[in-house]
Parts: sequence; C-alpha cells; structure tokens
Amino acid sequence: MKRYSLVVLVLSLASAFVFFLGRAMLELGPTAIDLRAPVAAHLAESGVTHPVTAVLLNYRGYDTLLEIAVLLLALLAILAVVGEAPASPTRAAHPVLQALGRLAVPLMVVVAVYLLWAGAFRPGGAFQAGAVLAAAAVLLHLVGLLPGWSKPRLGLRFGLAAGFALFLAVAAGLLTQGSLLQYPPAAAGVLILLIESGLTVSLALILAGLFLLLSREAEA
Amino acid sequence: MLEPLFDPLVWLILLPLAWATLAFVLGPGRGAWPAIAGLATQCWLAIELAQKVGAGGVTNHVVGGWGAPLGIDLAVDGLSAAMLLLTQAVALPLAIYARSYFKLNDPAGTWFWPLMGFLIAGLNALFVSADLFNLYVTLELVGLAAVGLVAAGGGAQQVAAALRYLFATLVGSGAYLLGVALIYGAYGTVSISTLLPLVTNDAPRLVWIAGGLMVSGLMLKTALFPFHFWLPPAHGGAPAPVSALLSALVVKASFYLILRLWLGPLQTVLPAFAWLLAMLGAAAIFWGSWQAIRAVKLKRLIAYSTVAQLGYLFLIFPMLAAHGALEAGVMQIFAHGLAKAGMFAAAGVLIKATGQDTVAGLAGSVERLPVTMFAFGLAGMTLMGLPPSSGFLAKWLIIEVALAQGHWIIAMVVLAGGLLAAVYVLRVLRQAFLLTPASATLTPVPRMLEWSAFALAAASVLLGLRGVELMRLLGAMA
Amino acid sequence: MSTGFIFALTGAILFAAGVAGVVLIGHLLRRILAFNLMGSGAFLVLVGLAQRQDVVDPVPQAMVLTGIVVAVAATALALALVRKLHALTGQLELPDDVDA
Amino acid sequence: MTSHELLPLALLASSLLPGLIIFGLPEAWVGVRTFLNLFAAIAKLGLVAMLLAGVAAGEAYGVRYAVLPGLELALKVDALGMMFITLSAVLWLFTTVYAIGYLENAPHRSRFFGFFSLCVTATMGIALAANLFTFFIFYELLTLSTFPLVVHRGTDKAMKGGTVYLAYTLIGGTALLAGIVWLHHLLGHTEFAHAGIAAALGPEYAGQLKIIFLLLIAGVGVKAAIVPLHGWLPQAMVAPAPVSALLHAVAVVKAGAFGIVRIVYEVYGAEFAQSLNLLYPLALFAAVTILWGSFRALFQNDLKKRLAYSTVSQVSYIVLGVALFGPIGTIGGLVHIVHQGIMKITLFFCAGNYAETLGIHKVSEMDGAGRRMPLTTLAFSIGALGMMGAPLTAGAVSKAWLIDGATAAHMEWAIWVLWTSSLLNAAYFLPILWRAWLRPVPATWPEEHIARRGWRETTLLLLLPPLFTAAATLAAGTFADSEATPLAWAKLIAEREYVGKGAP
Repeated sequence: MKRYSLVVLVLSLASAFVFFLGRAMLELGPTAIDLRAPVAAHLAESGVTHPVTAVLLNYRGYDTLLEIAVLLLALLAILAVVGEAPASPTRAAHPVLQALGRLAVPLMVVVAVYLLWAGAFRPGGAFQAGAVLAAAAVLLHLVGLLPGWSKPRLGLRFGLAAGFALFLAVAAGLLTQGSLLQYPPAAAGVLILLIESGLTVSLALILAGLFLLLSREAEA
Repeated sequence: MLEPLFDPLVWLILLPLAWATLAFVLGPGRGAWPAIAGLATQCWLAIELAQKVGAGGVTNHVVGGWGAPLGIDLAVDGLSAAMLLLTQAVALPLAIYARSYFKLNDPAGTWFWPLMGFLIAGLNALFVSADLFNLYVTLELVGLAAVGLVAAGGGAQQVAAALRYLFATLVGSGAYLLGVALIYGAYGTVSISTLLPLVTNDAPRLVWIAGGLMVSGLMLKTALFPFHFWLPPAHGGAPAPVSALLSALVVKASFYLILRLWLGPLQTVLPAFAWLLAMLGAAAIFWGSWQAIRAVKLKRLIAYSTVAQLGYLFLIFPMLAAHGALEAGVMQIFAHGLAKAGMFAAAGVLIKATGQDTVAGLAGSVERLPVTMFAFGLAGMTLMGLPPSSGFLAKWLIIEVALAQGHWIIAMVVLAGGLLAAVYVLRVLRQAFLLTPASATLTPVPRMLEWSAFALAAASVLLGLRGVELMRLLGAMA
Repeated sequence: MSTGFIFALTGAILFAAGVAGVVLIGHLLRRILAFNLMGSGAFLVLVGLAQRQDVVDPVPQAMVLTGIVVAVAATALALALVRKLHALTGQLELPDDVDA
Repeated sequence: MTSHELLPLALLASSLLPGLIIFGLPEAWVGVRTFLNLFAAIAKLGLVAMLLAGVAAGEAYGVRYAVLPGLELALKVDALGMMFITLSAVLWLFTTVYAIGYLENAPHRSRFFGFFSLCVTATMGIALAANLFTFFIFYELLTLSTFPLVVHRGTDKAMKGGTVYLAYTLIGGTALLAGIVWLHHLLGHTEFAHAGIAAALGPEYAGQLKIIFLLLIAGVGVKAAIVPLHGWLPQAMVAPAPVSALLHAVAVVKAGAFGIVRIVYEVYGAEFAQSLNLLYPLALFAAVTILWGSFRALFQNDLKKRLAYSTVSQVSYIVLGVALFGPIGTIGGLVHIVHQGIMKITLFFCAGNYAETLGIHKVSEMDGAGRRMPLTTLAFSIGALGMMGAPLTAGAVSKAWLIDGATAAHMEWAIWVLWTSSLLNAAYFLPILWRAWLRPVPATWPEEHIARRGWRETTLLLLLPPLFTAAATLAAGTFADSEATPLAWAKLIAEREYVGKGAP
C-alpha cells in the first residue's frame, strides 16, 4: 500500500510539474538576446563555415575541451571500477558475419574520415567520426576479430589521451594570442582540423574502450 | 604581452588537467609526484590570484577572445578566489597523504592520481566559470570524478554507495541542466554577466521554475537534508583520502554554485526560497548530529558530521542581503573543509593502524597514535566551534549576523549544533583515552600520514587567528 | 503552437517521466534508462524552447551535442558500476545501506 | 614591538612553548623534562615579578591583534589580573615540584606535563584578557586542556568524571558565548573597563542586559561551581592529585570566580549592576552555594570529595564578596581569591601525600595518620583551620573583611551565612584532625607505598610543597596588614575600582 501511494504521489507531482512548466513556457515572449547574429557575423573568422561546429570548437570550444575531459574521465573511472580482469576469449562468429565485418570496417573508416572533413561545413565532425570508428571496433569485436581489453598498455593509454592532450596543448599555446583558445583567424581552420583529427582517434578509442572494457566476462 | 600567458586563473584549470593526463599515461598507481608538484604550483597560483583579486577586484579571462554572450567568460571575484585557495590548500596535503596511503599496492589507488587531477580541475573550472552551461559541464566533471574515486577498487557496499551517489549527482545536474535550458529559452543567453541586468523582479514565471530546479538539483548534490541519503555511504565507504576530498571540497562546489546564483543572476528570484533552505539546514544540523552520535563506524560518524556541518551553510540564506552573512558562510566552508579533511585523514590512519573502522576499536589510541589523535582533537575543536579555531569564528559570525537581523532562532540553532557536535566528537576522544586491551596489535603507519592529517587539522585551528585576510579577500566581490 | 514548442513540451514530459522513473524504479538498468530519458528531456527543452519561433539557433544545438557526450560518459560509468555490482552480489538492485 | 607589548606575550609563551616541547619529548627523558618544567616555572615567576613592579608603579602593558574586522584578541595587565597571575604562577611552581614527585615512574608523563603547561597558559590568558572575547577564548582552552588531565588515568571512572566535567563546562561555555555575542552585537565591542561598559547603553536595553548578565554569569558560574552548576567538581576529583590541587582547587574554579569579578566590575560596573538589581540575587546564589557546599561536605567519606565540596563552598565566598556592593566586601572577596588558593592547595597536596604514601583515600582511614606523617598532618591542620577562619590564618583575614563588608552593605543575613558556614567547616574538618592526631595508629595502612626514612615521612618532593603553602597561609594571616601581602594588593584593586569613593 505504501508503495502504491508513493507511485501516486510521484506521478501526480510529475504531472503537476509538467502542467506548470508547460504553461510557463507558453507565456514566454521573445528573448532579449539573440546569438544567431553574432554567430553568423564572426563565422568568417571562426575557421569553419558550419555554425554548429563554429560554436562547438571555437566560440564555446572551452566547453568541448572539458567535455572531452569528461569522456576520458569516464573511461578512467570505469577502469578504476572494473579493475584488472582477463579479457574474454574471442568467440569467432559465423564466417559470413566475419566476412561482412571485414568488408564493412574499411567502409566505416572511409565514412569516418569523410565525417571528420565534412564537419567544417556541414553536420559532422570529430565526435561523429570517432563514433563510427568505435562502432567499427565494436563490430570487429562482435564477430570475433578483435579481443576485449584486459587493461590498456602504454601505447593504448597514449592513444586514448593523445586527442585530449593535443587539444589542451593547443588551448594553452593559444594563450600567446591573448587568451585561452583564441585562434588567430588565419590559422583557425587548420588548428581546428588538427584538433578534430586528434580527437577522432582518441574518441574512437575511448568509445570503443567503453564497450571493450565492459564486454569482458564478469568476474564471478 | 606575456601577461595572458601566465594568467594564474587559466593555469589553475590547465595544470591539473595536464598532470591528470600525464598520470593516466604513466599508468596504474603512478603519477603521485607530478600531482604533488602540480598542486604545489597551483597553491602558489591560487595565492597569486587571491592577491591580485584582493588588490584589483574582479579579474576576468575572455576565453577565445569572443566575450560573453557569444563566448565563455571566466571571472574571479573574492568568493571564487577564496574557494580556489581552499581547494588547493586542502588538496596538496591530501595528495601527500594519499601517496603514503596508497603505497602498498592498494587496488583503490590504481587510478587515484588521474581521477584526483580531473576532480581538482573540475573544481577549479567550476569556481572560475561565469557561464551557466559551462558550469554544468564542470559539475559533471566533478561528479563523475568523485563517483569514480568512491567506487575505485571497492567491494559490493562501496560500489552500491557509488551507484547511489551517481544517481543522486546525475539527477541533480539534470535538474540544473533543465533550469539552464529554461533560462536560455527565456533570455537567449547563459552568460552570468549578461543575465545580471536582464533578470528583474517581474521575471517570467518560467525563470522561477528554472531557479527552483537549479537550486533543488544543487541541494541534492550538496546533500542538504533530506537529500543527504547518498552521502554517508559514499563518504563513509570510500578510502580515507577520497572521503576527505569529497567532504572537504566536492559538496562545497555545488553549495558555491547556489551562492553564485543567489548573489548573481537569480538574485531577484531565489530569496523566495531562503527560509525553506534555512529550515532544511537546521534540520540537517540536528539529524546529522543525531546520526553521528549513534553511528557505529568511525567514518560513518564523520560522514554524518558532514551532513550536519553542511546545514550551517544553509542557515545564512535568509540573511544573505545583510553584511557579514556571506563572510560567515565562507568562513564555515573553510573551517569545515580543512577540519573535515584533517579528520578523515586522521580516521584513515586510525583505521589502517587498528585494522577496523569502528568507534569502539579506538580504545587506547591516544597512547599509541598521539599525533593522529591530537589531529583528530584539533579538527573536532573546529567542528564544535571552540575557540580559537576557524569554526569558532564562523559560529561567531553567523550568530552575530543573526542577532543583528533579529533572527535569534538561527543563533540558537548554531549554539545547539555546537553542543551536539561536542557529543559526537567526544564519543571518539573518550574512547581513545580509554586504557588499551593488552592484546590489541597495531600495524605501523608511515609518519607522513600522521603529519599530513595533523597539518590540515592544525590549519583549521590556526585559520581562526587569520580571519582578517579572508574577510578582506571577500570584500572584492562582483 | 510551433514545432519548437511541441519539442519543448515533449521534453518537459520526458524529463518528468525520467525523474519519476529514477525515483520509483528499483531495477538498476531501467533506472539508467530513466536517467537517459530525463537527460533527453532536458536536451529537447534546450533546443525546442530556444527555437520556439522555428528559427534555427546553432548555440543550443552545440550545447546539446556537448550534453549528449556527457550523458554518454555518465551512462557508461553507471553501466560499469551496475555490472560490477551484479558480478559481486548477483543483484540488479541496490542493497540496503547499513552501518555495521 | 615594545617591551610593554612583549611582556604579556612572554608570560603566555613561558608556559606555552615548554608545553609544546614537552609533548614531543620521549617518555624516558626525565631529566630534560624536569629541567624544562622547573625552568619555565621559575622564568614565569621572574616575568611576574617584573610585571608586578611595573603595575604597582602604574605602567600599562598590553597587546592587541585583530582576528576579524572589529574583533580583537587583546591582552592587558592590570592589578586585578596580576593578582590571579601571581597566584597561579607561584602555585604552578609548587605544583610542578609536587607533580614531579607524585608522578615518578607513572606512565604518560610527557602528555601530562604538556597539557599541564597548556592549562597554566590558558589560566594566564584568562587573567590577561582585556575583553570578553579574549576571555572566552582562553576560558574554553582551559576546558579543553584540562579534559585530558581529568581522564589521565584512562579508567572508566575517570572517563565518567571527564565526561561530566565536559558536559557542564561546554554547556556553560555555550551560554557564555551567547551572552558575549549578544553584548558584542549591542555594544560593538566587549572591552573590560573600570566602572563597566554596559551602562553606555540606554535604559531601554535594561531587559536585554539582564538576560545577558544571566547568560554570562551562568557561563562562568559553571567553573566557579555555583549551585546548581557545581555537579562536575566532585566528579572531576578522579584526576591525579596535582591536577585536583592546582586546577580544580585553584585555576579552574578561580577562572570562574575571576570571570564573575570581571563581569560585575568591568563589564557591567558594580554600580550599574546594582541599579539593575543584579547583585542581590547573585549574593543569594552565593549564599546558597556556601551553605550547600559545606553541608554536602559533611557527608563525604572520600577525602578528596570532602575537599571538593569544601571548594564549592569556599569559592562562593569570593562571589559573595563581589556581590556585596561596596569596597569592603570587594576587598574581602578579592583577597579570598588568593587565600582560598593557598589554603586549598595545601589541603590537596596533603590528601595526595596520604594517598601516595599510605594509600589513605577515605576519612575513615585517617586514624593515626598524624603520628605516622606529622609534617603533612601539620600542614593539613593549618589549611583546615584556615578554612574555618581560625585566627592568625589567611582565612581569618578574608572572613573578617567579608563580614565587615556585609555589615557595611546592610546585609546582615550574609553574616549569618558566613558564621554558619564556619561552623559547618569545623564540623567536617575537626573530625579529620581528631582522627589524625588523637586516634591510635592502626596495625596496617591501607596500602603503604613509601617507607619512612628518618624525619622524612614521605619523599621530599611531596613533602616540601605543602609545607611551603601552609607557611604562606600563616604568613598571609599574621602579617596581613604589612605591605606586599595579598590584602594590600586587594586594597589597591578596590581603590582603583571605587575611584573617589573613599576606600579604606
């Protein structure tokens, strides 16, 4: 009975919340600040032509820097939680699946590179590219071509951290321009591409790692 | 021209990120020395920054050179500078402590250093950010690092505690994020300085909902009663250096953010919630103290004491408009931060030495671990608010502001809270002075552990003699 | 009512449902899903409310991208913890918290 | 920094620094520790002598340090403070000597002497405090640093005594703090000043000031063991004898009594306190305490407990003297600060000697103790006679001035209280003396630890301190009217307090 009344209470609170929130949202007039104009106005200096990428890597690039830190941190926390365990033995999938996997992965790599390059002027970018690469790794693991991780060795750790480290180094280096992440307009495009390339590799590794670390046999 | 290159404000964020990354690449269990060197430098940077703020008022750093509202601004006023100072001052001795603590191939210490680095970076970034969305990212950075630290290498209880903590912190930052979304919807910006003139008394109702959501989320993260359920298992179950970091700093970060919103962009909205928060704060003092008095485990006792001590912070809200209330709150943040770090560190020594985490197991420890018990006593003195500790100054300030405002009920809560703290601190000290059972054996502990705990506890007392500097720093407010 | 509003309203509903789920559901995997629901709700409000005039605003979109990555990270950590807990106790619910 | 600022600090440092060093000394370094203890005690006496000369000549010493804007840690040296300082410093030396003998071969001596020095530092700080804020800091430090000494033995009984002690003093401290912050809020400062500071507030504050007075007096009244706040004192007697002697007979209870003097004279001002009708109730409480303490002492078989209740009673003589509005009563109360101190410490030293030498803890075991330990029992007798107010002892002087003060204040009932108390004192001390001197020596002592060697009935370090203080009790009584006695100094203080009121 207690449980039932808790459910009723929570659900009615939630409904009331939605009701009042919805009404309050409908009352809104136009906003005092409109950022679309400044976003567009500075697009030429931002080094990219796609406004979302400009916000993501230039205007609010600092958010993205910390976001990558969060992602690396999550991997780290998972490593700390799961501890060391032997990687699960890879079970070879059906040969057809394996063949398909071998076929798909090169395609996915190409798609990833395209996404990375396209990010400058249309939806895309490092995260998407990294996700596709990570998906390729997961695919390989699932068809039994790539073992799960027991623990990252030095080289792998370096790869995982390199993208973030590169981003951090560029951000710090740009202090010479007057402030953190202040790209000189002329070099902005190149620098952003550099950062995105680094991030693609590391993000792919991190995202793959999130899966490959967790896919180990659970220690009984 | 080189001045921005050496802006201490930015380096307080970049440096811990750098040594955290380095520690990760170096591998399991490594990275203590880069961390200690980094933290020592950060201490110096924080002092530099505090001097700069004390002399010249608020300092800014315009990230990317765009300026708010398009870009993200970092700003440091007296409050931020004080928080930065506390963070580095607590983290450095704890790092020295942790190096000795995790030396013996403790599985909890495998990835301690990079996790700690990200935690400190997140805290520092949070204290300097002047952008509501950026603050959300820093909150998550802090929250996930803290959860990772709690869970590291632990057994079922510890993992369960970490999960509880994770859900609490995620729901908290989720509520905060929805609040930010509503603010952006209402005003089209998330920059604190831009919002400041825009949020007026006749703000749309949506902004009130946003304020409520943000504060509720942050209350959950600060473990304000009755949202404290996650704190005792998490702080009580983690390894001692982690408990110390969490109790001393992490819960303060979300409290800082409430203060920041209260004094900044939402100053017309939030005071409506003032008495609610103060009442919950008072309830936290009584409930937390009561649970600490009853606790079986030593670290559980200290964790409940944190619940109680956080209650004091919320007592200041009804008086925040008056001069002195903010000072009282910050003094309490410092007092509790230093003392609780010292107390958890001392508890860690006692647990390592006696091999058990119970109050009853402490019998006779005065005789055998005098430095540690002395540290525990000094930290306890601060928590009880006995002079000449900084806890006493905090208590004095709160009572005086309360009397000046005519809120004598707050003064009485503070006085009663001090007595309750005395009960649970003395439970421990009493036990420690008891004669030892002759059979009890003691694992030897490194000296460095004892002395770094002592340094923190002593600092919490000595700060009571240097209140003037801190007050002057807080004078430099935005 | 513009599309943006509908998104925002849906977001509000998702958020509320997510919170209710986190509070009420004991099963940890479902609770993680509920948390994701909550996060998605907040993202929808962020983008939808800002675009209530149905004009694209790139800033909240970029923020949501950042938010999604953070949510992915948090979800992964939560899953890791649940797996660990399951490995240690065989349970997919949180054990009671005891002081002894 | 000038010498006028440095001297008060040196006075604190002369026990603080040795205390901190002693904490760090290995247990086995007896020689170093003993040297440090004695050196510090003697150095402190030297400093006290310098300050006494200066204060008598009218020099002003003091130092201030702000801990918060508008909140200062302030020390000053005045005649009243010097009285307490001199008493504590002299008795510290004696007690140190005694404690070295008492604790020979006992465990944890570094811890003991370390906290002991901290206690003395806190006592000095209480005497030096120039405002209530500073007073409170040292007052609480005294509480904290005595706790480890009370529980020093680590037995369950010691724990119980220590817990009760802390419960009383911390609650008292909370009341005191509440009063101090309140006063600070009203006045903006809490400086001690002649004729008080509270009168500066208008008559509309009378109600608040009365409540504050109650809080302040309740706060310091706990340490002064005013009934009904006295419950901790008999319990705290589980501590080792030197602790009971110096701390509970002198430092702690005197800190409370001293606080009452400061609050009445220098915070409220005697006249203003009288105008608020505060002194009469205070006198009543003191009277009740005097009688109740003496009455309870009658029924104690435990020697130290009997002495403890006697302390409860005697300390309120001081309070009574203060509450008797007028210079004569003031002198009686002030001089009793010193007189009670030297008499009571004598008694506690002797009680410690009985326990350490023969294992005597109870009054019923005292039979024939005078034959076995004549010198100790002689000292004990002098102290006991002094407590009763017998002629030629220090106690007689105090009592005479108090009675004159009561007469001058037209509070005849107070005279009856004093006489009744004297009778009760006799009733609980004389049986002890009778047992010790006149009853036959029993076949065996409860537990004989120290054998007799020649004329030395116990070790020299235990014997000399009570003999000295007993001699001082006689001297202070016999030569009361000459210069450089406690009485002369009390007159000096009263003169300065009642400026222009024609003090005798």
